[in-house]
Amino acid sequence: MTSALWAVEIPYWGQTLLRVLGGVVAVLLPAGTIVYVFLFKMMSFMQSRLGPMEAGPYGSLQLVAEVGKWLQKEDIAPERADRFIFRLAPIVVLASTFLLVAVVPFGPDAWFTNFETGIYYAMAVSSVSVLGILMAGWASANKYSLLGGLRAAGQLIAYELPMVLAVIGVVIQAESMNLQQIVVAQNAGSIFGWDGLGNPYLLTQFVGFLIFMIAVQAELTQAPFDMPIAESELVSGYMTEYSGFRFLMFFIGEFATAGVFALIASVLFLGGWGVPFAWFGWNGIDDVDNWMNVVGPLVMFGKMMLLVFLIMWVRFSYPRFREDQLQRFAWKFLIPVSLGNIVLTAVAKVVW
Amino acid sequence: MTMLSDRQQLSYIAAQAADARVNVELETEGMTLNIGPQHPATHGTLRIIARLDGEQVVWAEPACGYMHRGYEKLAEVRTYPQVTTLVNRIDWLGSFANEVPFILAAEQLMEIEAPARAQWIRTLLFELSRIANVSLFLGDLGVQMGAITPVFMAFRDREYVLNLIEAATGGRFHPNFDRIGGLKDDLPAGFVAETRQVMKKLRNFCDEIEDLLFGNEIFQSRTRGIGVIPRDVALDYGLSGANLRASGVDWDLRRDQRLPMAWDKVDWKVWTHTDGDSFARCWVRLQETREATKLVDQLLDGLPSGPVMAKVPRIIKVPAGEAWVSTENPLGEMGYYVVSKGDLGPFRVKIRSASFNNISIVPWVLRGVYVPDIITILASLYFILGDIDR
Amino acid sequence: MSPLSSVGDATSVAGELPGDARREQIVDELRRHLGDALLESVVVPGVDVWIRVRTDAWRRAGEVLSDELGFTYFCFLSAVDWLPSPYGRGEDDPTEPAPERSSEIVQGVAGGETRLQMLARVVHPAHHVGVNLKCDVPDDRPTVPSWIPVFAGANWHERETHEMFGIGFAGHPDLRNLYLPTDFEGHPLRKDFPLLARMVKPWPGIVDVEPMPAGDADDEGGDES
Amino acid sequence: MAKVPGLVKGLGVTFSTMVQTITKGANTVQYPHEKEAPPTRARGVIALREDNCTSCMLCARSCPDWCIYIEGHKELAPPRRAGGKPRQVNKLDRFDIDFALCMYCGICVEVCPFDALFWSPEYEYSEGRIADLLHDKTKLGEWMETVPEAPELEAGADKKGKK
Repeated sequence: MTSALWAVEIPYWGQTLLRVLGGVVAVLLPAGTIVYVFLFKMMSFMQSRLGPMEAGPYGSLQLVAEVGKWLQKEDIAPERADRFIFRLAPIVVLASTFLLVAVVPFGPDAWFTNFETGIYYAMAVSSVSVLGILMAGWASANKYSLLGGLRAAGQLIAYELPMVLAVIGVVIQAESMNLQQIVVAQNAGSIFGWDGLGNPYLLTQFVGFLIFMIAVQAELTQAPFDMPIAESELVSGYMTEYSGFRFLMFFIGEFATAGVFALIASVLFLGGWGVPFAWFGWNGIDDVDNWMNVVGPLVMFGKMMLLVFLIMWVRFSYPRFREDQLQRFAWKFLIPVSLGNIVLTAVAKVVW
Repeated sequence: MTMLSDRQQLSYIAAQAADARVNVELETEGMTLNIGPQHPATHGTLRIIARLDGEQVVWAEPACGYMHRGYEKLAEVRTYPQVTTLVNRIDWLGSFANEVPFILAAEQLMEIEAPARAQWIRTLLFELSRIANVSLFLGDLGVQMGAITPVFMAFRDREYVLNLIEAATGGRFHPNFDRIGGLKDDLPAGFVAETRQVMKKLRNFCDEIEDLLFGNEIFQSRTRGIGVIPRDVALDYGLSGANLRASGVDWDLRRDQRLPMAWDKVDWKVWTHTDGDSFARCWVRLQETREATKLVDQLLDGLPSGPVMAKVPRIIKVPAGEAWVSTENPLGEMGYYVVSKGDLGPFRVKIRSASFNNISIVPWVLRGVYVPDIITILASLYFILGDIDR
Repeated sequence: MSPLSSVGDATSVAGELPGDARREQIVDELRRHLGDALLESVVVPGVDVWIRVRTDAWRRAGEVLSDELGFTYFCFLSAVDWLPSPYGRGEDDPTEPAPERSSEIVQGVAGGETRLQMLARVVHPAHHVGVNLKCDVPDDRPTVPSWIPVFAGANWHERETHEMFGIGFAGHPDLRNLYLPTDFEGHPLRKDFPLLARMVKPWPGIVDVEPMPAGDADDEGGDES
Repeated sequence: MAKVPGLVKGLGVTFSTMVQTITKGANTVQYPHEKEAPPTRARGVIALREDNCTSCMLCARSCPDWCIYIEGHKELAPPRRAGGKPRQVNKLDRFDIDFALCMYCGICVEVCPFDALFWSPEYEYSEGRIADLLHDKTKLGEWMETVPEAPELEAGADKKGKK
């Protein structure tokens, strides 16, 4: 947030404070709404029931009740657990989400940071959560969580590769790794001259979009890939021994990461905070006028909810892969296809 | 999604099982995992002690007895009407189906036969409790493999069947409606019309589960070729019900045994499958549920009128003798060997429950499988803990 | 054994000969294979057939049935304790002296001499005919050859019968307790093992309100026990 | 139509359920606000009509769970017809059913020769303390008015009484 916005000089420490507060809001707000809208309400509707209705009108305060419940629960650590690492694990998982959101642009001037190598940073940081999960699994001295942690390690690493390769397709087409550039490229571009809809990479990079969404599903350990939290075998995988506030951190971590990955996916494939510039006659980033800084986050929120709907829809309908099928699917199918996608994009780039 | 053909999957599993045995000799320090009595995947309190090598099971053995209530001892100190209340708590999901073989055994000893209407209503309630039992299994199959939604559909549609059983007998889970010589009461008014509606709902449920679960490629890759039980091993262990029919044995007690019930008066089909793997067992159960709804429709059409209770003395003393009657319960063959010495209660009742034999094959079938497959195979064998431990 | 009405013969099902002919044929085949080891056989036309063999021919009988005669489906294996229970139905009045009960052992179908008797059932999966097999368990040394080489499924059944009746099985790999805790003494299904649930609490039906004077009590007697 | 891959059909099923729940409402009953009436034959609680009971102890004896406790004494009751000799009648002092032990099998209701016990579909009588589940004869008497009329039977039923 540049300080010129309110025509008052904000000292540097003020800016960083605003950025931190903005970051917390940008992570927790989507996480809260996702949990309420999808986990409580949409899942219940899909299962022909109404979901929580007692707490607040239509169960809207159910999340407050849940958080309150977890906060007052005792935070138990198993007796033979490696105490320090046991406590550190949820912090690491949550930290990776906050680091990830730092790079997402929400408007022409509304961004936390504007790295030149934005997407490269995002992909690197998203693999930090693997360390957190492995620490949780190993430190809680419980056979089930050990199994869960090891499965998570194998799975997350196996699915990071296709995610990165899918992103390379977008980077080639946008000729830049800076997320702001990618958004501008999508909204300012046009499809064979007709620029009524800009050029969302969803259309041209559809294969990349699918691979990215499947990889995101695996990164979040959601249904078809929820081997690490296989509740019918490993009780709840690496989170088995956690309770109270630490479990709350894992729970928020899970849904905040879903929100942030959906934000990144909407930046990469759906044109991020921008609406097609042609509608307003803009043709570059500098003549996008100021109200876009307010509308941008709302547009981002809408696109994020759409993508999280996809993730959750798949999560509530599919059974689980066995982990050797999961690995075989990643190494033998996703990675070759994403490499093929890169070749195709490169050839198309050269031709047009 | 590269789909391995069944043959490749089978050879893959066999290779894994072979080198699992090799690892034992290497004495790598495996991990003994307790899939303990308190565990989401067991229908009740079954504990499986599995010695793992990495994710693969080298040796697994269920330890049961956590739910042992000593029914055979209790049955020796109770009168006949009291034993029916005891006995419908063995397989508590299809509980009317437990009472019928015991009552038939007692009637065989007393040489009484229930009037025609009572036989038809007994068969009707028997098939209703089969639908209630197996429809829960179809939903629960999804949860065992991670899909959350099918279970809610199962419970939603099973509720209608339970309401029907409650309207007729008074109890949802423990009807206690069967008496020696007939039934306690007749059906309430409007029962027949209501049942026809519910059967339509159940058929719709079967199609939904088939679309949501059985058609799903992930589900098929998780169940095809897993836990293959060949025909002669199934017979050796005394598997029964859908587990036997899925291994290619065309045997259904409802058709192949002469019992004073109405099965031979309506036409229906026995479903079998040749693969004998987890998918075959689940598939056969799905077809059997559909067949049960058609059976109920035919039973409703041909329901004769007349009394529901034969002429039976008030205090029942079963003459001395021994009788064995077994019927095709939702879980498999459930039979009672009743020894009577002519006084108020039975002298000895041997309860042959289906899940006891179905689960005794687990040590054989779990050799060399992966940890997630333990849950898949257990889910496909479909047992109820009360049935194992009695 | 009470004669049974013709409940079965008339209707023949799935290619089954009229009941008794098929079952007679089974008994003759068995007698041909086992010779005098087959002590007694009872055929109830169209319903069931009971066969009692000598104890040492128990495994041999299983092998004959499953290999030669095709009874490959193992139904169940258990035992019966023919001693009438000294506690009755646990409904005696603790204040009065315990009522005198006969403890004379009377075996059931197909006779037998000893108190404990093995009971097993195997079925022919194609003809759908079952055979109940019995053999006496000698009182002094209650062991019986194990059926595991014949039917692999007998493993659990024998473990359960061992812990419930105390019958040893020669050749059984691991006769651990199946249901009961490992340090449980006594064999619950024996009739002389008290059912504690009915010992701890007096029977509410004992409170003796003498029956009404003859008159409006219309059933035979309210005080049967 | 072409064989829709199972994965997509599965999504279709969950989506259509969601649409149905939103449009036609869910299958669940919001218990404290709406209540589902149990069928007339539901075995909720046992009601006792005291004057029918002659404390003949048949129900207490045939209860498998031993949860019916009866105590009575003998009394002289006025003669039915004028001038007749006074009748000896069993007066009921205590008739308790311990619903913590009872398994709702219904043998007592069925075996009672004087039709003193009835089933009522009432089910909301849970207690804080388990000891309060021991209903005495006044409480059992209160349940009497919740006992519904016997439902008329299905068409083919045999009308002229069962036995």
